[in-house]
Amino acid sequence: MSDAPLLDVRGLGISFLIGGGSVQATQDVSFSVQPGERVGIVGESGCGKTITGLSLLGLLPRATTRVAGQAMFEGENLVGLPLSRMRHVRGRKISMIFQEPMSALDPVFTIGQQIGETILTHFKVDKKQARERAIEALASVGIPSPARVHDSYPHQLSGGMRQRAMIAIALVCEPKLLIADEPTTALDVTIQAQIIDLLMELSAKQGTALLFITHDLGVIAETCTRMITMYAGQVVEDAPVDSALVRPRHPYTSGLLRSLPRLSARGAVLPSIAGRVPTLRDMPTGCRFAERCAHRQKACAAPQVIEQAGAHSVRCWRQTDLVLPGALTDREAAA
Amino acid sequence: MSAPIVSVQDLRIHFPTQDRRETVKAVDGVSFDVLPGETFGIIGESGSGKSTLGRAVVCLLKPTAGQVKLGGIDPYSLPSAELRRRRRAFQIIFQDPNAALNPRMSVLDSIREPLDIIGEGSRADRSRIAQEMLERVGLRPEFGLRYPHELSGGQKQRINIARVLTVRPSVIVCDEVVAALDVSIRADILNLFAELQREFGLTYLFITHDLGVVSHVSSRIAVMYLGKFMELGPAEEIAERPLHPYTQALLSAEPIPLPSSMRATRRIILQGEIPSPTNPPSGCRFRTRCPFAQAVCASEMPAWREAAPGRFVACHFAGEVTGHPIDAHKTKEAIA
Amino acid sequence: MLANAPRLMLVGRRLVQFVPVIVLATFVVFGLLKLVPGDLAATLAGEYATEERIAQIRESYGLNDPFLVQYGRWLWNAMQLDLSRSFQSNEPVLEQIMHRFPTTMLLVVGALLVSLVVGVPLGILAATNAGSRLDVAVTSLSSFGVALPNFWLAMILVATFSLSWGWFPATGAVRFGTDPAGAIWHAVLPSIALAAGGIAEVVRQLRSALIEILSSQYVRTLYAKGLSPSAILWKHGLKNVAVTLLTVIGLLASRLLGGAVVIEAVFAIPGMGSMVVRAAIVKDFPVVQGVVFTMVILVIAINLVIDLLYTIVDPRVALK
Amino acid sequence: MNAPIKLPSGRIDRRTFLALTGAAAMAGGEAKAQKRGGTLRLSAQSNPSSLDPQTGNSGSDHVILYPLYDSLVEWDYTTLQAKPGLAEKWAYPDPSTLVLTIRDGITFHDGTKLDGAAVRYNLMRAMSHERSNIKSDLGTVAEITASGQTVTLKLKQPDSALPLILSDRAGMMSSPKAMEEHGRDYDRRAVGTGAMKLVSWADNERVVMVKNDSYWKKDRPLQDGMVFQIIPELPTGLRSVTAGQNDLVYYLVPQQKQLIDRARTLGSAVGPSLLCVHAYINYGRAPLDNVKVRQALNWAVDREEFNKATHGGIAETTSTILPKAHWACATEFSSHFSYDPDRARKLLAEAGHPNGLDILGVGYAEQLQVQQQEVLMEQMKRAGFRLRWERYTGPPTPAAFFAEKKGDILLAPWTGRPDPSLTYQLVFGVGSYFNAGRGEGAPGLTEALLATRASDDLAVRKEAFRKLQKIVTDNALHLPLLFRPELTAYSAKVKGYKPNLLGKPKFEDVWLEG
Amino acid sequence: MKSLRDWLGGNSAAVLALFFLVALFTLALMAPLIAPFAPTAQNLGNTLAEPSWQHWMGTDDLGRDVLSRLIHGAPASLFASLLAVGVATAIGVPVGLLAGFLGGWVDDAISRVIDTLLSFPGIVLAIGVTGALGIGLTNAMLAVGIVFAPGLARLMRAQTLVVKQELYVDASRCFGASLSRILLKHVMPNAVQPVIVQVTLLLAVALLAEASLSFLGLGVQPPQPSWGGMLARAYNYMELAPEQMYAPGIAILLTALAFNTLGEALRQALDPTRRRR
Repeated sequence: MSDAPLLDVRGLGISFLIGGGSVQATQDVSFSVQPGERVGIVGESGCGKTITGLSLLGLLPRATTRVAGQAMFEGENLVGLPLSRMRHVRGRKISMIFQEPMSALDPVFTIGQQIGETILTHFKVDKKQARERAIEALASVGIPSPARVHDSYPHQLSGGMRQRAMIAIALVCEPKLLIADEPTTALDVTIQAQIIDLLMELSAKQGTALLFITHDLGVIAETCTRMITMYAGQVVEDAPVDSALVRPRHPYTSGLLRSLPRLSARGAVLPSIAGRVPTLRDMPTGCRFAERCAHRQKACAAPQVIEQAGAHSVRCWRQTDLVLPGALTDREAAA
Repeated sequence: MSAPIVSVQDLRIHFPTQDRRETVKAVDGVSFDVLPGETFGIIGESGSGKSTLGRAVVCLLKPTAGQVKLGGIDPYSLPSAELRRRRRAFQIIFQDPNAALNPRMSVLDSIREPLDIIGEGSRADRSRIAQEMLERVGLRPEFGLRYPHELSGGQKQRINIARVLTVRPSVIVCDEVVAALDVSIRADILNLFAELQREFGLTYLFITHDLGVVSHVSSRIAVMYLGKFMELGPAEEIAERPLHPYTQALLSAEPIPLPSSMRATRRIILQGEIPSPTNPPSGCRFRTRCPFAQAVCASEMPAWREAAPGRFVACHFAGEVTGHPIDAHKTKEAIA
Repeated sequence: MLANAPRLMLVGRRLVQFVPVIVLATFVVFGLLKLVPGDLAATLAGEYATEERIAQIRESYGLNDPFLVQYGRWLWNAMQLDLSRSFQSNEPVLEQIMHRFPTTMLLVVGALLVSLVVGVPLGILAATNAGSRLDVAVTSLSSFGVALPNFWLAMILVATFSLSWGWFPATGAVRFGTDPAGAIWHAVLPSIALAAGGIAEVVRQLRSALIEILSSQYVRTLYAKGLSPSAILWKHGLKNVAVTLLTVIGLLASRLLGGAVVIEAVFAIPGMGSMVVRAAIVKDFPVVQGVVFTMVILVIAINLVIDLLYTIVDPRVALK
Repeated sequence: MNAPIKLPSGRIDRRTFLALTGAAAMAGGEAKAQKRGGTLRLSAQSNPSSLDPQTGNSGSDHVILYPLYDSLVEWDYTTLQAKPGLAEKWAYPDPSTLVLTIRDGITFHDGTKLDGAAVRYNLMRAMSHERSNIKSDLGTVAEITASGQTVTLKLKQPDSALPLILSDRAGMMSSPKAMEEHGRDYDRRAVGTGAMKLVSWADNERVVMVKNDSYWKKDRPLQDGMVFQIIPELPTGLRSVTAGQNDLVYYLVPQQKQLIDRARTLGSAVGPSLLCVHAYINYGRAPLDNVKVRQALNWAVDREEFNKATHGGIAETTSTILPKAHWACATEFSSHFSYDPDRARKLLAEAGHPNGLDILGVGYAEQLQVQQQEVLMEQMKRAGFRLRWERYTGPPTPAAFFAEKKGDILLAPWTGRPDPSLTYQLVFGVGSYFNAGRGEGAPGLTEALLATRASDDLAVRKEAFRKLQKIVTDNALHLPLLFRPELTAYSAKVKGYKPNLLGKPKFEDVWLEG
Repeated sequence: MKSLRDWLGGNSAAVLALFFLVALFTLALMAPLIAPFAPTAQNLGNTLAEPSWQHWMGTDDLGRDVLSRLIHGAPASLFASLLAVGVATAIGVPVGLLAGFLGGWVDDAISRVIDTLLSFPGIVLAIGVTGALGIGLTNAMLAVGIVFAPGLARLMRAQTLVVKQELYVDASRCFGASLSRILLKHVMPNAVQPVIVQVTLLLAVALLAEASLSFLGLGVQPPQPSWGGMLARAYNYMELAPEQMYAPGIAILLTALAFNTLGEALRQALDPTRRRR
């Protein structure tokens, strides 16, 4: 691991203009990704993980979005980067794949055309070379007959094949960072395993860093080395995966892990997190999780800052005094 | 052992594709019994026909062949008024809690609907029962006046549960009931299901693609693939000692949030995709992706046999294969 | 590209499908005209009518036969492309239609072109500047266009451009075959009057389709790949919106054909529209039937062409 | 010379008319000195019903038929008295025999010769062909013989109306060869002896003609060809002349006079015509079987106001079916009815309708017709008539009234016939199609009708018509309103146009300048 | 006011349109009280007069007050639109509902008829029907209604097909609900929304159709005033009094615009995806 991070996000805050006012969707999001590192962002729906990913490539609608803070990538601040510069980053330096591969591909162009145009946008090659590289890319993502798929339209492919094609598009220019936003959520579990496998293999081979956005803790555990937990627009915990799984420091991370059925005896009552995520319009000023937290104390009414302790950065003032259970059953933990 | 409350015999449900040129064999020869009070889990990937099966059990789909007996009676042998009366004991809750509620009806109206259909008692009585059910599923009374779009997914699913409970069903088919919910809500709803089962003596047919969920709630589990059952048995045994290669693959593909040190070192990664149910493979349906497939698997359909007491499986080599592929090069070994 | 086997199959299947449509359509119209109270024979006899003459006309036109016999006879002849003769003028209907067809088509095609040439750029402009003042202006204008009675616009155009300024002819039409320039010159005002609604329709549909496309997930992917906004609009946006555009063209073709009826009346254009109105009024069955037959075939043909174009523009439209 | 004719006052009397047409005739005389040629483009209001004079059924066809066909007898533009046409002379050797002498050396457009046999063929066909619409015109003819250029008609009874009947459709001669050859298609072929030969006819679009180089009349035709453009809407028709797309438009409505005058490039001619705007009355049934009600109807209408509102005040109002200029007009009845709502009310009350009477009118849905209907409604309201209208478009309108017997009155113009006896016969005759009740409107009517055809002495006939008109007026058998003046507008280059009393324009003297 | 605007999606134009229509309906209902003259009162001494203090919009060819005729024309035009759309709804909605819900050969047959009726220009059909039933406003609008019906039926069918797949319909069937209950309680209310929007938009189309037919002389029969009829008359006096065609034309334009604006606003207001936020 090199010391200079590939991506260094500091104090990223995204707000949306709605009607006359604006709402803060994420606040003070900071994290970094080292070259080749695989980082997972986990959280429930509405916690701001997807828009964080989109904001890095400037893909949020410009007219209705305001982004504060900075995101340094190879010496450039991605926040507020002029479109002309951003275009050279997109697809070339940083790529992105999305949850629903069907709607993420243009239905009226062949897979080959869609890979080809990425190549033609970023490299000075002729069409024939582009075609060759596109077929090569399709082969590299494990598509059985790449030449045929090259001339196929998205709707002619199965979900798994489409996601492979998406990955081929994303990786054809060998970017430094791949942002994968729930890339396997729409897939069956056996296909998901294939795709995860593929992503791991390719990122290792190309040295591409991976920013993996998902709600599935299992997927994070299998793919990532570091796990960032987001809650209500904030990063609440940032820690190495193994450590976070065994001994999470934030009550929310712990709650998420404990609510998984596999940890409880069959038919036993599942531990759950009571209440709901606060809405963006009435966000508590103090700890945003306090209302649902079993370990709540008076001091939680004060705004929480993220603090580093060892490998963990946690947004909870009790991080050191709480001992929270992780993703292990009692038996596993004992072993 | 008491008589099965739901008995499915060689059930087949076929329907034409959208262009009416081919036939989708969604369910193609499935037999099982559900006993009163148990939770019978069915697990399968998309296209396995598990939802179709669930709908057939509550008479939303008519069998193409075979039979579904509810409480020992074939509902389609009944006159339609009698069928409508009888089917009330067999209810279904769907994956999408939002789509299952009429957006134009208030929550209380929705919950009361089954009672309105039955038409017993005064309107006030029915409203009272509905109100009780609302509270029983953990929602405050004022929710009754709201409309579905004002509620969260978890709340909507509670309302669906409350609505079903008003008719005092004996069997509830739970079709992916927590798949659309966030992790933290999911636990709440699963807990509620468990509570209600104890309280009302319900029988569940629990359909899901999520192994974690199904093995947590079920007493018995059936594994479905391309319209057929691959394996059936007590939940622990299926989870611990799967007999069928597909079950094994499914179990190993499930991403588990364990630190790398504790993860099983080998994963079976199935090759290829799920074939189309319009044109399923000959012989064993799973053979195209099975790491252990032999010539016989293509030519002969494996029998649905009882490999051990209470454990059924459809594989020529069930028990002989235990997660160690015969044909090693077909399997990818991944180190996590 | 067009002439491959699956496409031919599609054409064949469509043609078979449309036989009942034609039969049904002409049957409905025939039945409708038959329901008409009033004595067709008396109408046909005109100013020199006598009771005897009326009875004789009834006999000679086969008006005493049962309804189904009359319709069957018409259909049998129509299948052999004999649309029989006008009751009024005794001219073969097919000839009459062939004669008037180009005039109406010039009008409809002209209006379609005007709709597209004006509507498409405005629609793109509005969609790419959605929410801006320009967009508001364009959409408001198109709202007016939809609400504008086309015959009123025609009257204003005539009053202004022909009667006051004398730029264009006030009435009539010239056959394209005999004098193309004159034909177009005559068709300018009626086409514009007819196109007002069409422009508005194109703008509205194109705008909303393009906005939807530009906010779709795959466009987000295109941005993520580093494509320039202009490449996204002109390459992906337009190819995707072509589907909508085709649908609109199909819709417009049929609507303009209908609108031509009124516009032809305002400009005294001897086209199919004025012909069918006249024939419907005097119950000249063969002519009404013939025009309906032609219009149905025309609409079907347009739809068929559009369906074929769909298969080129949108690969999702399966060719089986 | 050809500047728009300014009219001294509201209506045209006989003298003014003579003066006007005289002037026009002079202009026609000058034509010989002028350069000829040019194609005359006309706006015609309706598609011809047929170009076969015998099978056609619309009074508006004549304008288009005249250039194609010559008739055996022609008429004088101003008085409508018969004068030689294809027949250079005729005579009644006895009251029941008519002998025609056909001009020699005339050929049809197809080159065949016009002789007695051809005339006989035509007349026989008119009398017997199944699709002939003019059988009743020749109803008095018993037998026809021809030899050389002489044709002899034996009559069932004396019929002095025949010569003028032979100036109408019945006298228009078609080539027997062409009629044989084309059969039913002759409707669209037209092979006559006229100044123009038919080139093409596109239904409801245009009729194109080219000049007949071997025409028998001296110095005719003056035009190289004629094109009738069919434009049903008169305002549009006029606009087409204003905008220069056509040269001439006829059958205009008088309101358009102001427009023509305003457009300084246009010339116009206006003359009285036989076209009588009137309402037919179904006196075969209640309530209009009561003569008092019919009279009340006639007193209830303010014809002058009607004229002003709907005809620009330039029409000749009337109480009879013939205009004053006509030789057979009994002028003493021309102003018999005037506007007197009180009298009308009184008559109505006497007829047993003291609280007024509901009347259903049948009328055309065309705008200008509707305008007339609206004016009548308002006027009659004041006299106690509650008039409602049921409207139809085009030919179904008269059919609804005459064939289907809808309504009590029909507001529709009568286009007139060359011989006045035909007019009376058709409009009031027992069993006539235009007599919706089909019965005898008043005692003695049939007899009086016969008397008008008994002699070929004009003075005798005139007296017979006076008696007939008295019966019609006394019994108020229709509701005459006015004679629509024939209004024709033309561009500055059109010269030599003059109107005629029949009101169906002829263009033989018209030429184009420049 | 504010809530009305909110309900219409904050669309001020729609509020304006609604007020315009309310005013127009009021005007139509109270025409005899408001109009300064009787609409049929002729004054042949003062025809085609220019606007004056007495006649704000001048007089027509028979000296009738144009303003009064315009006001009295409103009921005819509005009634015509409502009648046509009412007929279309009465035919189209049940037919579409049945076709969509029953499916099978019923659907096939109905859909084929709908396709047929949609495949030829509506106004030709309307003219044919008017020819058949006889000239007059009611008949003309019945004709227009019949012409609109297949479009609505197709929309309703499509909607029904969507709604009948909805899970709450399945749920209701599980509770033993009868067919009629499912249709009335679930399918209708949920399928009908786009139909309501379409109906509003159709009101504008019907208004234009009425004007066209009256212009062709097939619609409202004089002396009853109608906007289309006034335009038809004005057409005859285009050279003499071109201003005659402005008032009725603008009246048609604004009314159609108001219906459209309202329809578009309803479409947005009723859009469930917007609601859910």
